[in-house]
Amino acid sequence: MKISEIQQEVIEEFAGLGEWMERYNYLIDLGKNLPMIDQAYRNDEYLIRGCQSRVWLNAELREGLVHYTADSDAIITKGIAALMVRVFTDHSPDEILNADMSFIDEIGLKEHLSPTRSNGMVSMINQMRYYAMAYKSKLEAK
Amino acid sequence: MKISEIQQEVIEEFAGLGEWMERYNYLIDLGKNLPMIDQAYRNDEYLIRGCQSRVWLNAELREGLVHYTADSDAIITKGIAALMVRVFTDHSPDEILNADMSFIDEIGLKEHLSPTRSNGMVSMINQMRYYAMAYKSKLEAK
Amino acid sequence: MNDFPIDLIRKDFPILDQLIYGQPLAYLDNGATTQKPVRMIDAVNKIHREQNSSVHRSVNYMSEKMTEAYEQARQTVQKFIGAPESSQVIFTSGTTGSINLVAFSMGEAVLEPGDEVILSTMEHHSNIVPWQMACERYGASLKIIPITDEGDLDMDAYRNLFNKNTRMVSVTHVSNVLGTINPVKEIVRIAHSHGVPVLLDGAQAIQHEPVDVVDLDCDFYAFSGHKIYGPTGIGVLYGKQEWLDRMPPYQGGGDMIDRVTFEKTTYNISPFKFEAGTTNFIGAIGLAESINYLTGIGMDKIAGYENYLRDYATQKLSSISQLRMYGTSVNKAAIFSFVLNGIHPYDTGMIIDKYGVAVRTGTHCAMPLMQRFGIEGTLRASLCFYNTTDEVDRLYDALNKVIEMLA
Amino acid sequence: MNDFPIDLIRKDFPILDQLIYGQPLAYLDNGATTQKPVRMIDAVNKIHREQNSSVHRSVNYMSEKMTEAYEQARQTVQKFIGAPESSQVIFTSGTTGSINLVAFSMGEAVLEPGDEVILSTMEHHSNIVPWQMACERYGASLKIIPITDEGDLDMDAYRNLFNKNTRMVSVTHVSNVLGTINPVKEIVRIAHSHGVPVLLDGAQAIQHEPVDVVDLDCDFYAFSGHKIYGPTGIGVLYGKQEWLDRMPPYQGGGDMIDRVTFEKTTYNISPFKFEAGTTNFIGAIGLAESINYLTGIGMDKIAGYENYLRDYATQKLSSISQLRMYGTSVNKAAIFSFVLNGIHPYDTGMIIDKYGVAVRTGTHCAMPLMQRFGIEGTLRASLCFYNTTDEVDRLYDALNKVIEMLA
Ligand SMILES: Cc1ncc(COP(=O)(O)O)c(C=O)c1O
Ligand SMILES: Cc1ncc(COP(=O)(O)O)c(C=O)c1O
Repeated sequence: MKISEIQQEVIEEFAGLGEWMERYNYLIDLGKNLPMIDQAYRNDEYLIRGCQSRVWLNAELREGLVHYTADSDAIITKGIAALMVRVFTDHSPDEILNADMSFIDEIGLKEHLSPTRSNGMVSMINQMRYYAMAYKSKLEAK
Repeated sequence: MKISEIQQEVIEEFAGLGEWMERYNYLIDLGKNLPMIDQAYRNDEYLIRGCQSRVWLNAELREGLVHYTADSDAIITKGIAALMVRVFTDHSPDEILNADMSFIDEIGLKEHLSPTRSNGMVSMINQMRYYAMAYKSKLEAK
Repeated sequence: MNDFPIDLIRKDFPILDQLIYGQPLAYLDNGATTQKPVRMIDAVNKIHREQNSSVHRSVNYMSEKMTEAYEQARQTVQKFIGAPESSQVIFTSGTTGSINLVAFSMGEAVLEPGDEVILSTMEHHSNIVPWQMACERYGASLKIIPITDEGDLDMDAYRNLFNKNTRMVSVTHVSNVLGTINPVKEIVRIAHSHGVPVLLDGAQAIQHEPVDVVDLDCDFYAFSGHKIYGPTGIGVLYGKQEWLDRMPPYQGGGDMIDRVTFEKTTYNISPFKFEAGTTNFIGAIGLAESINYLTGIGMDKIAGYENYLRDYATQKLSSISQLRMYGTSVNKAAIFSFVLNGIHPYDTGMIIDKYGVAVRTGTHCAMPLMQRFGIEGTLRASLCFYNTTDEVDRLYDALNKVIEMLA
Repeated sequence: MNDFPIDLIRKDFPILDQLIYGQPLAYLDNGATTQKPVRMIDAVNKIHREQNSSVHRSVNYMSEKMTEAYEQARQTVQKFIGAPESSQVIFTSGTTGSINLVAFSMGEAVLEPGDEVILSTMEHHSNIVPWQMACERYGASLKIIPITDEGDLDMDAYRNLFNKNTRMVSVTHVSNVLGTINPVKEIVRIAHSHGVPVLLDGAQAIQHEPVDVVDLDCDFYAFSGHKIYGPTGIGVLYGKQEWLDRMPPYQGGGDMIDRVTFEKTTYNISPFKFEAGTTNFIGAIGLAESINYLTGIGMDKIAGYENYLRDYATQKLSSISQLRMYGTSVNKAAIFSFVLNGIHPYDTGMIIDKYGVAVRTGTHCAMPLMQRFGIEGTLRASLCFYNTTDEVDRLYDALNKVIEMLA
């Protein structure tokens, strides 16, 4: 599936949810089911700067596609991380870099993207994009 | 004449004056007639801190009374200085230190006594009092 | 506490009457910043509309009036904290600005290689980093007063930290995390017995109880306007005259000088020596209005009501068995830091926000204190005199909802 | 200038419509501080009444909104001055705060014994004293660009001041006394040809003409909120990213850190590294509103009208034969410093005040410039876009009255 298709899927899932309580419960469930990051990456090197809750992110290149794993010590943050991983993982660097971000707004999580430092989602998405850029240049250097 | 009597005299003179223009003209005349400070005292040592116009003040003890002379490079300031000298000069330190200051308010010069640094009248009056204090303790030490 | 006119008081703070996500706001984040009484709001508005003009600098009517109001504000602060002279009240940009001023200028005046500065484990970063920077500049080092599990300073350890190299003590009056009200008078007494000056960080104290700097005998006292119901960008530093005279200026600029030549500059006297450039004079006048508002109510009455709130909230929160409280001193302000077992404070904060309960989560700019307790952060509810027992109940209910959702 | 809607504009500044000693106010002291448009006044009022909450620190709804507004204000400033990134816009307490920051942190980063800093004869004390203090700390010294009798920088002399020890140039964009608009682009070009960074003091420039920091290519640009129709207690420092990365922080406190332990503290990235403690976030948002108001009119339109006023006033004032003008550059803003022959500026100022004409007298925080001209002070009328030719006429008439009274 293309990123845009997964985004559409996510938007439809959220459309079926009621007010914030249901959304949060949904995220909490996602968080609980997120395949945790390898313990080896759960350290300061993989920690994302600027989050009040700690978020760890790793990315590997697998056959030309970027494979993300993530984790957090806060469950709602972890749920959001799970959502981002689901949308972006296992796609080409180019597709990731060109992806439209408006779905975040549409599913009512925009507040989590405000440029505050207590909230690390912006940093997490930026970090995902940095990885994609890094792997893109690596691929092109070949 | 006692200080309080001179103050009363000054108040009456000012009562006869109209709006600010007449008051300023009166001060300007006073300034012009102020017997200038001895050139020897017109230097930084006798300069009063915190005036936008420069004000020099000297005081001498003459037979138990404090004799003030003053000068300024701005004419209105010089007029006000002349007024203060007229009120306070040649009185005993005690009388100067106990003098009531409300006459300044009554003659409409209160704005010149605001605690701003562009205006040195407060500093001048304080300096006159410091001299009085100094001479008082000198007299008492005898 | 039926004699505290809480309903009337809430009317003085227009911001309190609003809905957040459809729920009435319960603003319990007063440790971060406080709300503004109409009296101060209107004063600032009036200056902007009718009175604004530069202070100290011009000869015109408006400027004279503005200067008068600014110096009047200084006297209001002077009276409020019991400072002997208004020249001892310096307007700064906030507590952080005040402490940086002292750390820099006292650093220049007294710190030498090998010297020591005493802080405590419960300090806010604003009372740590400036001293670290000063110590680094002069080759001095920090000594830290440890705290007990309840969150009290270990006073015996404090006494033992002094030696012939001790040059300064800088501690908080009230902890912004634990709520502990420190025995500051005793702290000062001990320091003075070693000839060492003391700065008290009053950021969390000045708004909660009557403060008298002469009675405390502290050498410096610092606080922020925005935490005492005043504007942002304004703060106060009180200092003993002897130190203010000895300290070199911190910032250079207009108004702090006596005479400037390119070869040599001589400085003005205090407070002007420490107020370089155009100060936040409108902020200072706003702050004075907030103080006038508080003294109108009475700081003792405010303290009394806040203690009542503190007792109510202590009892209510301690009935939640999953709640672990940090800061259980018997001398405590209405500041509550806690964690719900197994639940990240950030999750808790996000959820109770949806119930209209505004708090703060994280390290509260006190990372060394977090390390002391081995935690990453807490949730902090900080109450003040416009809060109600009803709002405490709403916090309690919201926390129970969180436990339902996440435990 | 019939196309400049001066009547409408004056309505945006409620303070202008008042009587002083029974005379309509002619506020010609804009170099000291400027008046506030309703748009900014109402924005501050609204925050105080409805929105105030701490920025960057709390997880609650109000705090998120406030932080958004604060960071939005940063972007407004960024766009206004053409800064590449918002991280290059640092909120300070004012021009004085901005310059002290650079003098301290660049001092730490680059100054060593024997180094030199270039200033000019026409600098404001706020752009002299911080450098003197830094030079003293590091054993460096000042080199001064002389000026011509007209009040222009001597550019040949400037070129000759550089040597291998030159580390910094700091000059004003527009002189607060003479009105001279300095050739700052050329100044920067020359300094850069020697590898030396340049700070421009924009306190008197930013409100008068469009400024683009990328076009100027300056390394730092500093200005004050209160001089650009904004609140007091807020200022801006723009810096090139490479310098902001190299410079150590200036003040220590909350928000400027990454991690704090008593052993070692690591710092946050710019702009936060330089914004210690709770900033004047309400002031910053107010400043952004003033900027939005100005861009709504158009800075080029404002400059055009102010140039028209400048020409009118120049012609009018030069027709007074007893008037000696200081600052007669062909590149000049609407700032007029002068002395009436044989009359002390203070007397002049006091008398015209009674006619409702508000100006400033004295040294204007530029004593070295006064020494250059061998005078004790001047009277300064500083005009801006809400002033009128009518007000210039009133100044002219009042000066003639002074001459009548005192000459
Ligand atoms: C050229 C110049 N630089 C610096 C300053 C200092 O600005 P502030 O007092 O707002 O810090 C001023 C104004 O007083 C000025 O005119
Ligand atoms: C104890 C304490 N000290 C210092 C500060 C810093 O105050 P400000 O950020 O207003 O400078 C705070 C508040 O954040 C505090 O709670």
